[in-house]
Amino acid sequence: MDVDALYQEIILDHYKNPHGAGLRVPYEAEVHHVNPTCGDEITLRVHLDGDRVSDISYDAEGCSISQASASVLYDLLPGKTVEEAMRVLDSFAEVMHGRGQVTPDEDVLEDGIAFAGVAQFPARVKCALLGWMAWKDATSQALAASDQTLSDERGK
Amino acid sequence: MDVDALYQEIILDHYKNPHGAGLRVPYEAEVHHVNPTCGDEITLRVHLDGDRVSDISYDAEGCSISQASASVLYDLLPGKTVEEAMRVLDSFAEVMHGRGQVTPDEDVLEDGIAFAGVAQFPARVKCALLGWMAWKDATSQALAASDQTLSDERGK
Amino acid sequence: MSAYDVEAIRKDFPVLARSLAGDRPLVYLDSANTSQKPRQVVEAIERHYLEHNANVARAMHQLGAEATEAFESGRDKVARFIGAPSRDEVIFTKNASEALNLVARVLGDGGIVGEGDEIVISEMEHHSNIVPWQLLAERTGATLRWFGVTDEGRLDLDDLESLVTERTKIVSLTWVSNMLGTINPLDTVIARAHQVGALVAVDASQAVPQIPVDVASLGADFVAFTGHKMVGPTGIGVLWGRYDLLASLPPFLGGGEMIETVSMERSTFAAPPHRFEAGTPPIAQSAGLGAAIDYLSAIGMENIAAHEQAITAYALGRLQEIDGLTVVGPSEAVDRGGAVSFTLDGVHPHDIAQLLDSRGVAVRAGHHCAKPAHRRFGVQSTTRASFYLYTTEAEIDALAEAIRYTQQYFKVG
Amino acid sequence: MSAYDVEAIRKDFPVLARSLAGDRPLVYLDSANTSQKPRQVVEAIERHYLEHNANVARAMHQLGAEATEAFESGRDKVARFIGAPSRDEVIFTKNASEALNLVARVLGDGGIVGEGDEIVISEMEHHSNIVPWQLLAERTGATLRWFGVTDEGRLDLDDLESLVTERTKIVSLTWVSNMLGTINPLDTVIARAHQVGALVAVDASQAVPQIPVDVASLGADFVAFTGHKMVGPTGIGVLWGRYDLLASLPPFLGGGEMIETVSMERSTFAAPPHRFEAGTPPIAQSAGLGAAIDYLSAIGMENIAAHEQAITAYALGRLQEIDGLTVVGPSEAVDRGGAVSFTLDGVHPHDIAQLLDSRGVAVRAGHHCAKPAHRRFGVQSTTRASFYLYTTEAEIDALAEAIRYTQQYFKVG
Ligand SMILES: Cc1ncc(COP(=O)(O)O)c(C=O)c1O
Ligand SMILES: Cc1ncc(COP(=O)(O)O)c(C=O)c1O
Repeated sequence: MDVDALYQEIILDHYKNPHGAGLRVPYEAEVHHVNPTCGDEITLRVHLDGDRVSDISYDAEGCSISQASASVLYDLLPGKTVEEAMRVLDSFAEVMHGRGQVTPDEDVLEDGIAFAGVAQFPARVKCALLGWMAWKDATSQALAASDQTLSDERGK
Repeated sequence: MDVDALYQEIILDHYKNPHGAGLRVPYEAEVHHVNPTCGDEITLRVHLDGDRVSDISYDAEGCSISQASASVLYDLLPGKTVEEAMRVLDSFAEVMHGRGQVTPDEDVLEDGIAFAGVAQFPARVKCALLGWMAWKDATSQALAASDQTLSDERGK
Repeated sequence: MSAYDVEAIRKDFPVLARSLAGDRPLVYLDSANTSQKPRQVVEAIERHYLEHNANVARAMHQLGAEATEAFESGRDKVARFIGAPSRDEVIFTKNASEALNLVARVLGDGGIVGEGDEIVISEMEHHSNIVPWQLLAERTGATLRWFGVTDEGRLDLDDLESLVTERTKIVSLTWVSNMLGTINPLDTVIARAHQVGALVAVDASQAVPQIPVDVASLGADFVAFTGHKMVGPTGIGVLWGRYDLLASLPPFLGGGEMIETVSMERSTFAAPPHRFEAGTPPIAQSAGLGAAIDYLSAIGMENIAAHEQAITAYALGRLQEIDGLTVVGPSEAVDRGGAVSFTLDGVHPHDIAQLLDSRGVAVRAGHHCAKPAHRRFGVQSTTRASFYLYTTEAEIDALAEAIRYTQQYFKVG
Repeated sequence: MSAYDVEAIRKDFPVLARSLAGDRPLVYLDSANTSQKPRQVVEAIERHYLEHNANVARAMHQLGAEATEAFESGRDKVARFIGAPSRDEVIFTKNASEALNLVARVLGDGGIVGEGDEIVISEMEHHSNIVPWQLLAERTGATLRWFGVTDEGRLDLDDLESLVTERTKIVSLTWVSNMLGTINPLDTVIARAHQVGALVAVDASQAVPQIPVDVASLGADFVAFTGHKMVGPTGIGVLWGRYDLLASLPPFLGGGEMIETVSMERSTFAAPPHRFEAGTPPIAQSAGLGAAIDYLSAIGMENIAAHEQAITAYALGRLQEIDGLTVVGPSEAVDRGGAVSFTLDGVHPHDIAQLLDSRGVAVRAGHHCAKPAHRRFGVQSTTRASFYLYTTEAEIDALAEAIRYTQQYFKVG
């Protein structure tokens, strides 16, 4: 197992200069996720604009992998529709769980392809997915809340 | 391990014709002991006459070893002082726990020496001691009760 | 049974070739108590300790990854073996008793069983499926009720409707009785319990080792069993539970591995199965249980069940030829597991077991942790012979011969 | 340390000769997480399974007697090893976490801790000595209080008198911190607790493996530890308790082996230790733990403690030479066990552990199941190197070298 496959230059760059870090308003949902194994934490907010991801803001404490992964998440998802963003997440998760056997699609994952090496380090997969799972959770909370609002409005 | 050492003729005789079986009055204490491993049970009563063992009566359900042992207990202890009887118990228990290394004293244990073979069968030692432990427990309860009566009387 | 090569199987179990005192070959007929272990299982444990030992989950180094893989692949194998819809429904405990206690504790702590509620068990349960419920009833003020047993040793379902009612919160039943050998008609009970909104726990300690089990089609809510009776190691048991149910229940024991986050003021807990696995889990034991499952699966549970059925039928026949011997439990090999308990006129079970042991035949005597079932049949104890995948007809013959010898020794029969 | 032959000891641990990815020799510095196992322990387990396997107590045959002997002699060895006044004070659990939960559960069930009572722990506890008490407090309405930790990583005893009062029913403290390495002055706390009538439980999970322990002279009421950290198997832990206290407490789990008699209406329970050991116990694990104790005793706990002390002093020296490295916990090897946690400026503990692993050095990174202690020092996680009887100075040198390599890799330091 070659650590250089894990610590790609791109990952270390994102780690040192994380994109989009910090918690911002407005947002429709905020979640706090932890990796119970190691204690890595992230607080993450989503702001949706209709069915489009408008902003993702976060405060993360953790290793280079979990930090860089949140930074890449920020680069990739805002601007996409929720459906498109979920497909990116699926593609990222597929690579992560692929044990090194799944080739990442650069058109979809952009800088995220640098995480391909993480898949060979099962203990680090959870680090790479922490921010993504938090985003998924927050987004479904935000959508549930807006459905609720819609149906409340319809009910009126 | 030779079962004939365990099932001495004397033991089988006591098993088939247990001495002193049945529950009798008067008595000062009654106890119920079980061997949780196998479920052997004995209900045993002691009747003391001052510091002398006057009667031991019992209702036992169990294997040949535990039954025969209660029968031998009945033969040995009534008529003795509690102190003498406790010494017999100690001597019996010593043989039982001796793993076959302790030679029993026939003058003290009489038919009880037939149990020497049991000591080689650790799983059966509890069977052989069941009635004896019940007697010890019942006797100390009877003594405690009479001490109580005495001190109550003195207190008056 | 041409395909079932019991002699080949026996070669995997070195202890079966042992000779005992007096140079007598071992005839091991106490598998319902604990099974013997094949070389493959012992080697898996040995290899784990000598090459891959580390703590799991929390360790991020290579050895830790190997140990985690060994431990979690045991969980995968258990899940597949019992047809669990998800590996996260498989909780490792120390034995079946802990698994049943876990259910009883969390149903009480979670407020699912409380004052005035009813718990239903049966008279043929192992103490491990009686005492946890008595303790729960005592802690909560719930009432314990139970199914009776028929003279044939079957679950008495006549009272099903009056026993399992809207007041019932949990029904906990054994699948296969360890004393009577009876296989219970769980479907009927599960259907009724679910109709009235009660949960169902199944004590499958004697079932998983000898019959193919599919928890998804069984339809119970919890299933408990134990590694050491299925050619696996001691120190590991399993509780399977429906995921959504597990996810709604509070923790059982607190400690490392079962938390999400801890502060001095309060803690939050991990998702199942980890929520119910406090502390360092049975790591090497999971590797061993995984190897046990591989071993059983290679032979095929259908084949093992067929062998068990055949050998039990043979044993019931041979034993019931003996004058003065009475089988306690179903006398025919129909809906019946491989444990046969019996009494012998004029000889106490301990003395039978002792005499049998002097002939190399290992059986169990006593109440087999099922005192109420014994009381039901008016006996304080019985002698039990129990069989498994490695049991041969020749061993049953040796048992019958040794029983006759016992009768001669004690001059009865 | 001429008499202490660490190279000879290492030969007993086959895994220490392993090479990892990239053909790097294993440098195992994660023994506070779990220790490695000598061949002697693994062979004892193997021999037990292949030659003497049977269930205990209940089995009356020769194999059963052998298995019972193996199991119960494990208990005798534990009792002697920790100076227990009686073997009946030694309860086998599945791990230290269960032992601590057992105490918490029975103190609650037995009414010793109830509403308005106070429980005292410390901020440096392992989660396994925090969560059980939080859950007990929640179940009973008792209040949880705790000792703080000084900047040096020592137990803050300034509040002793106001913290441990007539309202306190139980004080539960770690002997040796698994994160800070601190060895706590238990005598002072035990004296105060007993003065106010409180019980004392000691989490000795990190103590029993590395220092000579005599529970009789310690004077606590309960002592918990775990087999896998003392060169023994997983799946076994120990709770020692004062006999008269144990005898006054209700059972923890119900089932086989822990009963005196069972009827459907009610049950009575066996005397300690069996009252607290429901179901088939960790039989092979007791045989293995017995072998572990024989192994440690042959080397001598005094010698192991001296080695641990020396290697820790050496490690503290080597590590603190590194720029940007901060030891969290006592910086000198005084009243200190062999676990050293540290932070490194600019590199996250996971990344350190990963880089170290790539050099074959196995350490732990994270919160080490001690989140509150980390919070106390304002860190989310640390890297921990921990040592044991087989650790060499050369391994410490490899650790230091690998840390420097990590700094270069991440361009810090
Ligand atoms: C101080 C301390 N207490 C308790 C435990 C828990 O031990 P186990 O995981 O064996 O239950 C540990 C080890 O993880 C420990 O270091
Ligand atoms: C039917 C049944 N239930 C429960 C148990 C308890 O299993 P364990 O002793 O492994 O907890 C047993 C075995 O003794 C059993 O036969």
